[in-house]
Amino acid sequence: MGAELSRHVKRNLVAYIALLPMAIVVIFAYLGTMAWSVRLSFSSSKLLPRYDFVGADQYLTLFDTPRWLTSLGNLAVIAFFFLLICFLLGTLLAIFIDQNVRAESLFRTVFLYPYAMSFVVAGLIWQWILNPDLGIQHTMHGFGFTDFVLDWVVNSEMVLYAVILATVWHGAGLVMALILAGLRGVDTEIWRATRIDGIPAWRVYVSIVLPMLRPMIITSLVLLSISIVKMYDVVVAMTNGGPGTASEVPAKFIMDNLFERANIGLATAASTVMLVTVLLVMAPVIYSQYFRKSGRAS
Amino acid sequence: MIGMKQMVAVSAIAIAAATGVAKAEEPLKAEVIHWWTSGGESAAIKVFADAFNAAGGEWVDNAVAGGSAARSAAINRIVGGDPSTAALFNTSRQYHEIIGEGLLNDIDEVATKNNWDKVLPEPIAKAVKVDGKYYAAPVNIHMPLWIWYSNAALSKAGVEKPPETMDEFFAALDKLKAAGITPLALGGQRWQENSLFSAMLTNVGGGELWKSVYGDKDEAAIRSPEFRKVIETFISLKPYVDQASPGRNWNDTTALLIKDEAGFQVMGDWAKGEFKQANKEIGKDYGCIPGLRPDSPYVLGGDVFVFPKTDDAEQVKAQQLLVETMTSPDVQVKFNNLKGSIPIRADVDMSSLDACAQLGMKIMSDPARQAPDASQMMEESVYGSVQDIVTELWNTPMTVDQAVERFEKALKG
Amino acid sequence: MSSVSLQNLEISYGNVAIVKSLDLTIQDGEFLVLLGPSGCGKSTLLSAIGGLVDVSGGRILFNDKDVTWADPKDRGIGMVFQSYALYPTMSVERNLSFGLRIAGIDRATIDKKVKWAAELLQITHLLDRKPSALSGGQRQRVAIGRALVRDADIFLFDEPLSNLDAKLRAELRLEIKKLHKTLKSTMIYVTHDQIEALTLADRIAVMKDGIIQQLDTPLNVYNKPANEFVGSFLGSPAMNKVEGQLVADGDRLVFTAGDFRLDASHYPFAQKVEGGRKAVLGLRPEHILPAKGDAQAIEGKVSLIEPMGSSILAWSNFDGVSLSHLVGQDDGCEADRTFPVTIDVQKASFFDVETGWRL
Amino acid sequence: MMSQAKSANASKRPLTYQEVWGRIGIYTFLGLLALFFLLPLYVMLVTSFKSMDEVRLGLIFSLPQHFSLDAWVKAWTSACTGLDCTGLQVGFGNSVKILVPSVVFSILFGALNGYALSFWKVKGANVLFACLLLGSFVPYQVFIYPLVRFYAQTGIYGSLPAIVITHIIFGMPVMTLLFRNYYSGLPVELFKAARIDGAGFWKIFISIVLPMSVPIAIVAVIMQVTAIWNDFLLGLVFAGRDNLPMTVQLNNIVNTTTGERAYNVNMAATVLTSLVPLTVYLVSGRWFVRGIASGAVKG
Repeated sequence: MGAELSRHVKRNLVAYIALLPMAIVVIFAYLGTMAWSVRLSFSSSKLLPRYDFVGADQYLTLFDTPRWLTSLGNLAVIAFFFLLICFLLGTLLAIFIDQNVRAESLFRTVFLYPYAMSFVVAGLIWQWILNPDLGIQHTMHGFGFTDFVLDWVVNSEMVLYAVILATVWHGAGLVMALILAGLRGVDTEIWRATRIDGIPAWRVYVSIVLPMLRPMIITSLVLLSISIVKMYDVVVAMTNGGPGTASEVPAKFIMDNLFERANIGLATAASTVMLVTVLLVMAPVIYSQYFRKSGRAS
Repeated sequence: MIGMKQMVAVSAIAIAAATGVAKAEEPLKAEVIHWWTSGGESAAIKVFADAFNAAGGEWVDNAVAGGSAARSAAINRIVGGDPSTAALFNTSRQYHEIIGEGLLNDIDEVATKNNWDKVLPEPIAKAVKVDGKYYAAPVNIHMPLWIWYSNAALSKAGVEKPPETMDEFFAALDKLKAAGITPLALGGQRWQENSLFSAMLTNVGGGELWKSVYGDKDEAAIRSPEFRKVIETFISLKPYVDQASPGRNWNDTTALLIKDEAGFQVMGDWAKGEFKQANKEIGKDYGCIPGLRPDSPYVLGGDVFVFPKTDDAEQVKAQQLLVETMTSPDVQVKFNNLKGSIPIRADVDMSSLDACAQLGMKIMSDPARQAPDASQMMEESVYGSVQDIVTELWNTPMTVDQAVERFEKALKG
Repeated sequence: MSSVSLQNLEISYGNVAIVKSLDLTIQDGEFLVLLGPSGCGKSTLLSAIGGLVDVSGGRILFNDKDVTWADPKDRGIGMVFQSYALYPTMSVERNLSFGLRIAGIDRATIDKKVKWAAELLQITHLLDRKPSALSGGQRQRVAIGRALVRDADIFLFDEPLSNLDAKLRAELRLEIKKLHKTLKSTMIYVTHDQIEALTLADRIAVMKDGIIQQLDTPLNVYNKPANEFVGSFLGSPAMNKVEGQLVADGDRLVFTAGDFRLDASHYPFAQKVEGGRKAVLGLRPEHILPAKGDAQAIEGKVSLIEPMGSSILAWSNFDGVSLSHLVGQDDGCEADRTFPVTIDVQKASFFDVETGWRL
Repeated sequence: MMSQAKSANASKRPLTYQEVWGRIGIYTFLGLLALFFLLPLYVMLVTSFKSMDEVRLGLIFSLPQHFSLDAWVKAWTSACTGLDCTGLQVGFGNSVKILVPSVVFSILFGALNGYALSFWKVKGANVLFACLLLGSFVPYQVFIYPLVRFYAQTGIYGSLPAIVITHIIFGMPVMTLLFRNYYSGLPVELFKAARIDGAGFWKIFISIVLPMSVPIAIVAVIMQVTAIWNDFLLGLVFAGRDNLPMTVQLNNIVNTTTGERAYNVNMAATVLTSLVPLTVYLVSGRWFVRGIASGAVKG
């Protein structure tokens, strides 16, 4: 076996060398920093890393911190609605654009351009538009509709939906592009077959076409999920976590504790919790989507 | 890049060696990281830059908007081994751990020479002195808990004179509310809500409670009826705040006073800058209340510069020149006039200061009324938890009992 | 030119053995066809010969030289793929010359070779085109040309005609046969199409589950299948199979299945067979002939006829056994009538019930 | 597709009542949503053309009464960051300086990794790739401190190489995923044919695989240009004082919380900063969809 392995390596030596940068990045930049961060979560580090050992203290503190629990709850709500709305809206847009509409490229550009803007811009501008003193509410009051209320950004109950609105605006275009690309790849014979069978169009989409677009859907969900877990800039720009702690998110909790509050121990404990959560949720998805099929021969 | 840097360094040495004395005449370069990016702040820091340049230095400005962004940039560069010459911090414990790691140069030499032990107010000296050595140069004193009011708004609501006690304050709030004016302008951001709470703690609870709760973290004080009263008073302010408060920036909030749309705002003395910019005059258009009891404590906040460790003699020289120029009396007056704060030393000519600043200087001259800012009395992580409690207290229906319990947990933690 | 020898070859992906301890020697200049159903390991074996798949055991020898671990480019092979595998971003000319350019051959030689191959395959007029502008047949010619210019000693064909329509397939098949005649190189050709195998091969290796079932000339493979699998895999229309028993009737052996009886005494048994042995009778439709007044004729009742152009395939019942057989258009075979036939037992096959091997 | 078949019929015969309403429904839906999507851009643009006097009126949806380019000029040439009042133009140059090598190298590495992963057998490569993908879910913040220490030790902290390397690291998961999926859609026979033609690892990559990667490379360019250009945090931490990207200056202009907010300048600065990725989208939007359709996400 040993000889065989070395022969295998020898034959594919260049490939091994070519993958070296990736291996280095994975081992040092990703695994290394993750391990480092897990290690620090068991220390009493404040502003600078300390390498003592305090057991699970930071975790106990973490789950005794109302703001962290709020953050987790908020993330769940955001994740659910953001994924759902982004996906539904993006898919509907793609389907409608695919109906041979005029000015298709114009519509496509309009729905996709927010993705080119940064999250900071998305947060700032929507904060402005939804601000009751400046934006839509103010304008409606100016027109005489003084009972009109649109106070999402200042209302603890609704602020999460304001964040979701801004992120949907930012991300729905990407879903549209992915699904549209998928629709363009659907075999025309399928459409002919369903017309012969007399199946209504909506039924064809729901039961036949969308299941065929599974890879596109998974990819868009993966990309959206990445932005959810990392969601930080948009919240900072839009609400800075407020009112109160109503729109706090985990990445912001980590960031605040890492820099503003000089609490590396707690921050790394929080990021370890996020890491494990992501691992539990995403590992099966990534595995089934990208690794289930056995590798190809070469 | 590394190669380039070395090349430059090598050639610099070569040139220096060749020209001999040339190096001595080179200006002392000092790169300063700070977050003072607005118009007024820029004008203020320009005073430092000009003074430093005039003293033979070369000020290299590195402004990063946002205090925490600027501070983390500074810290990253310190641990990255590529520190700036100086970096701005708040007068707090933010930098104490870096001192512990031996990453800052002390400035004892300049401090001793200038007799800082005598000149500086005690809370400030305490904040910048660690293990008997000065590690940071304070450049200003901000009192973060001033109560500002709009004259026009008050008179419109029939408030005869600015309140001097809590009772009068509430009476004024009620009148304003009845007159359809927003009684209390508050920017619903964590730190602003926290300023309001601190103002209640100092004005309802008084200086002793301030020090025993935030400073000593005394359990009895936290559980005392006095502290409960502070919390109750804070909660009772909610109805006086307008609906659009959450997330509003402090300066947009001050603008409500400027436009006479609101009566009061609790804000640091930097708010003067906003009034000034809007051509409003102290006394005529607006006024400042330092406290709502005769012995209300004067909370001393402010900003300091720290000087990262370096072995480069030129840099050390530059650092000392920075301290020297920034804390000199003339520069102090000029700078603080623009910054809205008051000088760190009492031995300056106060005549050019505005009325509020002069009032502040007068109160501060009584050591009994001097009080350290909350951030100087606890670690940032603890202070962060306290701020979280305050913001939740303001924005959720938390009971007083729950609040007391959480304060105790956070402070004793 | 080169001979190829595979010794005790094993190929596996992970824990799955694709090819199991395989021995095969291909003579210099021989045209060998690897025939088998999809998934039998024939393409993998071809890739291994080409050096594109690592073997997990055994040796590969070219002209007695061990090339088991040699790089594909050092083996002196040319390969043609089912999907053509033309480089889509290069013109035909560059597709043909790519290997030569890598080998650092001078321009003049490259041009000469490309010209030669292009003329041989009649694709000279296509040299400037991109593969996307070619028809399927043209693409496959280019793919063959790419193998040609390399001066290969051994040509590997991996189902090269499977993506073409029937007419083109026949045309290119002939072309490949001519090519082999001209070049006299060793050719190894993988296919699942028995017509290609039978028409092209010097020898056919029939594979199943990574094991060579039979290695012989096309005629022998067709007429004397080594086992039930080979017998039924080759031949269209398919071979009839009847399960029954060989019983001794005096000194003769007779195959019986219910009422059906067939005298097997003239069958060339490969081994001594005792009476009472269970066996499968394999009978190709063309070996059941219309009886022309023979005494040995048996009568069957025709249930269904399928006209096949030159002849007719009839399905008849002989004493409870249903067999398909070929009849001429003028033999007067009609459904629901009886029809007499004779069975040539010398051309039949008997297989062991258990192992499937030829008796 | 169905729609095409539909419209082909439509051109021959008049639309039925139902179809007319269907078309109206489609255009109404798309039109309303287009308005929703355009609203922020509209607000940004009209605000940026207003004077401060007009901004103070607080009518963010109204058209500018006096069309003015002052805010744009100010944002570009004289908006201040501390004492440095040179506008966004310096940051623009820095951003370009960071963008070009970061995009080029991150895409090259993505392509190389994808190629090696899908055509070559390298033991353990899939495990590495899985780790890389999972790593993309970890908030950046976790990486910053150790990376600072690492760069400090190698002596490149606060330099152009540091920020470029950082972008390569953080771009690697998605880029590798993109190219790997695209390449698994290519016929493996191509690769085999090239091997027989004597091409080695690099020759196949450069002569055959890279020229075939144009559709997916466009997708990659769009995604990376957007991500890298819009980055603020990494640029601030790693780029060093002399290379601070435009977004840092935008932050300085927009996030200064003292003094009156010059919303018109802020909006002009925001639009200016978004101009590069926006242009990339406008120019290559159609290829984006096409590129994705070409198999980028076949999984």
